Amino acid sequence: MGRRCITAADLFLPAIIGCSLQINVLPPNMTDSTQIRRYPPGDLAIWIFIIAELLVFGIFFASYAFARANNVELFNTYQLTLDRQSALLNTLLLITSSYFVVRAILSIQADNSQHCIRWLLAAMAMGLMFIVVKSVEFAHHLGAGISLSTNTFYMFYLSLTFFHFLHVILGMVILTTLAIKTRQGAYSATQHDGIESGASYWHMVDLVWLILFPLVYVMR
Amino acid sequence: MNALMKIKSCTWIYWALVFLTLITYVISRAGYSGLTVSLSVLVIALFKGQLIGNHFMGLSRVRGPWRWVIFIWLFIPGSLIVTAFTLAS
Amino acid sequence: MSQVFTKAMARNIFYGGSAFFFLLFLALTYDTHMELPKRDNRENLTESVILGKLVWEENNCIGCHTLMGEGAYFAPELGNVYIRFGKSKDAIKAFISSRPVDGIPGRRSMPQFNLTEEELEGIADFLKYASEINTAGWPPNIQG
Amino acid sequence: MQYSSQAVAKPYFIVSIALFVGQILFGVILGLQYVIGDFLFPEIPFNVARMVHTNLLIVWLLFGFMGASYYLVPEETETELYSPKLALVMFWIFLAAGVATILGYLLVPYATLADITGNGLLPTMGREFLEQPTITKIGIVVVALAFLFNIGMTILKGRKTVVNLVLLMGLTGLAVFFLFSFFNPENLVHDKFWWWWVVHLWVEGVWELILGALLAYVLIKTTGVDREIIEKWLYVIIAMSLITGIIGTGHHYFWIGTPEYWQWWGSIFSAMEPIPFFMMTIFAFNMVNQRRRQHANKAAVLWALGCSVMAFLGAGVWGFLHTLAPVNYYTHGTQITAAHGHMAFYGAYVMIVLAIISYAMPMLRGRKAANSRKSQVLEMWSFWLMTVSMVFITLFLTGAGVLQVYLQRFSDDPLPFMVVQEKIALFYWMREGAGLVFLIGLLVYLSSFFIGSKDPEATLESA
Repeated sequence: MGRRCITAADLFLPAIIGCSLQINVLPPNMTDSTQIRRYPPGDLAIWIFIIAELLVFGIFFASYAFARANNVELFNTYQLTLDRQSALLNTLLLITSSYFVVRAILSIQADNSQHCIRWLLAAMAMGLMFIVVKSVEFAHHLGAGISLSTNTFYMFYLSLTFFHFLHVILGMVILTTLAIKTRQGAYSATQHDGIESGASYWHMVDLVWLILFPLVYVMR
Repeated sequence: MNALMKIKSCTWIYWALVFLTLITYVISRAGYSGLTVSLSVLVIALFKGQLIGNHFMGLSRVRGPWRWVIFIWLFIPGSLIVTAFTLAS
Repeated sequence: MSQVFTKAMARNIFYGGSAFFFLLFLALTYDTHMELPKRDNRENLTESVILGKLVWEENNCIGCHTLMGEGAYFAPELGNVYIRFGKSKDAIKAFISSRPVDGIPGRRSMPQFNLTEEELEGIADFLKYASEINTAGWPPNIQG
Repeated sequence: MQYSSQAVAKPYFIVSIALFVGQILFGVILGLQYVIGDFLFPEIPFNVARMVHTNLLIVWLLFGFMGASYYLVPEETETELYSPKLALVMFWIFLAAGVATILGYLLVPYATLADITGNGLLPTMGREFLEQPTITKIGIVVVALAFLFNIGMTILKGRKTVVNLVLLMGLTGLAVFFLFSFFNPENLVHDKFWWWWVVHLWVEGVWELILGALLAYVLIKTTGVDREIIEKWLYVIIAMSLITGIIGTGHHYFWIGTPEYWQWWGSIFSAMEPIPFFMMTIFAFNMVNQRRRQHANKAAVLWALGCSVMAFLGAGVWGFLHTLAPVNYYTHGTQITAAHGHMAFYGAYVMIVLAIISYAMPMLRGRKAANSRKSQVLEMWSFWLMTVSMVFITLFLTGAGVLQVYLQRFSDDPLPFMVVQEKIALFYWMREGAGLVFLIGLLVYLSSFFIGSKDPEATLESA
């Protein structure tokens, strides 16, 4: 971590989460990226984006729960038409993928970009499988003539999962970019902000699914 | 913490996540339903979310307000969901 | 870590985020157009209704009235006027054609547009067609 | 003024202000027609006056945006404008088209105007805010393209800063989405659906890029804060604007025949639309607090700060008030909408244009940096008069709207529209009063260009 100076981030931190403005000065022996720090890994800009995304999903989840409270019968009935096996599979895929991304970060921190690329590719393979499994599910619903307008349950189910699905695709684009840049030698043990930013985004995609899965598929 | 230990610890977290996911699935397959089951499943999910935030997203090493970003996110929608499910039953 | 918050990342998020949500918007737009035939009463889109819409536009009715809540807030909602007038096209036509040229002293008045019989029929058909579009239960009551 | 071609901005700004005066005069007429129904009837019926009021607003804001671009782009690109001559030619064409259209509205019945301009060939008229004859719309497109060409070529040959790139994107988006105004399907639901692609994607989409770029420019110039920091903010703010604003279009798709899922999508995303406006307020105040130097033009800083606050209140808070579908079910198409529209347009777009005029005009009139102390004091008085009266216009319209919603939509025994209008007339009278104060504020604003113009320039000590 380099020298800290006042950045725009310092200025609107307080606005966003209501903390007081402080300028952090870390002792020189604590500059290793694995040590205590003041900001999450990666670029703060991506974290602002992550917060915005989480906010949307959070409101969507709460909306689902309250809409369900008004139509318990309907939600319970149609929830049974969902494919819980593929949802389980998808959950495991995303968790595994997230784990692989963590390993990729650890590799680059050890300055091993070869391993880093391998872990990234493995993570992308998991992501790709998620996309395939989910597409099969969507194709199944589409074939059954189900759309956003079928009923409130399917409206939420399709909105949430499709919105998340698009995030997986965006995440895949980001992972691809990271893999290419790693291959070009853009990251190293001392400079890997970019890859940590992308990784944080991918974990967010995973995190959202971890709540989505029980909420939409299991809780009744 | 050396590199090997870091790998070990995140692998442990990974297996914990897998295990908790399987528990959720088993509960669902066994056909358990009702408020208590639903809320337990939710609590498991929120806990998993916190594991991701702390260990995969690296927030456990962060001090200060950013430390709580994921926690707050899990807490607020989580409590809204609890409220809605409680009202519905 | 050179900088906590870089301009390059902020820029990427702007481009990526905007493109992402615009694509999502296009997807929803597509879905909307697939659903519309069930809701928009297109089967009753006759020649007369089409003429009526043109008459509606060329006399700037939206400059005073709302239609499904959109327009000016000076005069009553007309999306449901057909129902409010007892489902009578004749009542609508009679109202429009009977407006005094110099208005009603001291009150908001609708101009006399001197519409032909065909145009009157068209506007009445247009308002009937509009009232039969599925607007998700809006307006809340007959008063619009 | 560093570049001589910046001077073309001056006529744009002058016309901008002149049309602003016209807009407010018609606003006062409209306000009176709300309470004295036959005022000026049948010579200027309400629909004509309203059309003049809203169209003048759009046209003078466009003049303002164009003037602002001609002023700031040479400075940002560090090069002369590609073609000042083209800019002047387009100025006269746009002015002639604008004046002819307004005169057309006022002198002949609208149906006759439609007839003589050949609306039957390609019917585009008679839709709210897009009332211009098709030929005028084509003229607007031509002017916009020539303008974009001129600005684009200037940026191409000069320095590319974030401010001018974002501005260019906003202006391009403005031109692109205006093209949807030529699309007028016979199917009413389609018509309404695509109409919002002009109206919403303008004011809650690409115009926010223009707003952000202009605000960033004024702040860079007046505070001396490092460009890097301001540009980061700009990116984050406009990213949030588009992320929330694009799907936020859904809040117009609740009750016009579109599928019901828009009630959820529209509510969720538009509920987040205040965020970028809030960030903008924080941003403006932070930059002014972090300023590295004092600027002698206090008035410009005041407009910029005021803009960020009023945009948040008008667009953010008043928008949020009625954006959630269950609320909007009752408030849709009432005076609540009018209240929001007035404060949002004033706060976001009127004030940013006035901010940039306030910043640029002293230089365009040969000053070094700022007007005399006396002129600035008058200008700041006009700021407070107009802003406070706009707050009251909004509050009175909100009061009228709440009563209207209750009496006409919510109560057990809903009353007819016209009956309700008479019951809430007191609010309209108060609104008219606030409107007159706004007009006085505008006159004070005009006077600030003449009074004190011979006095020496304000310096840091005296300002």
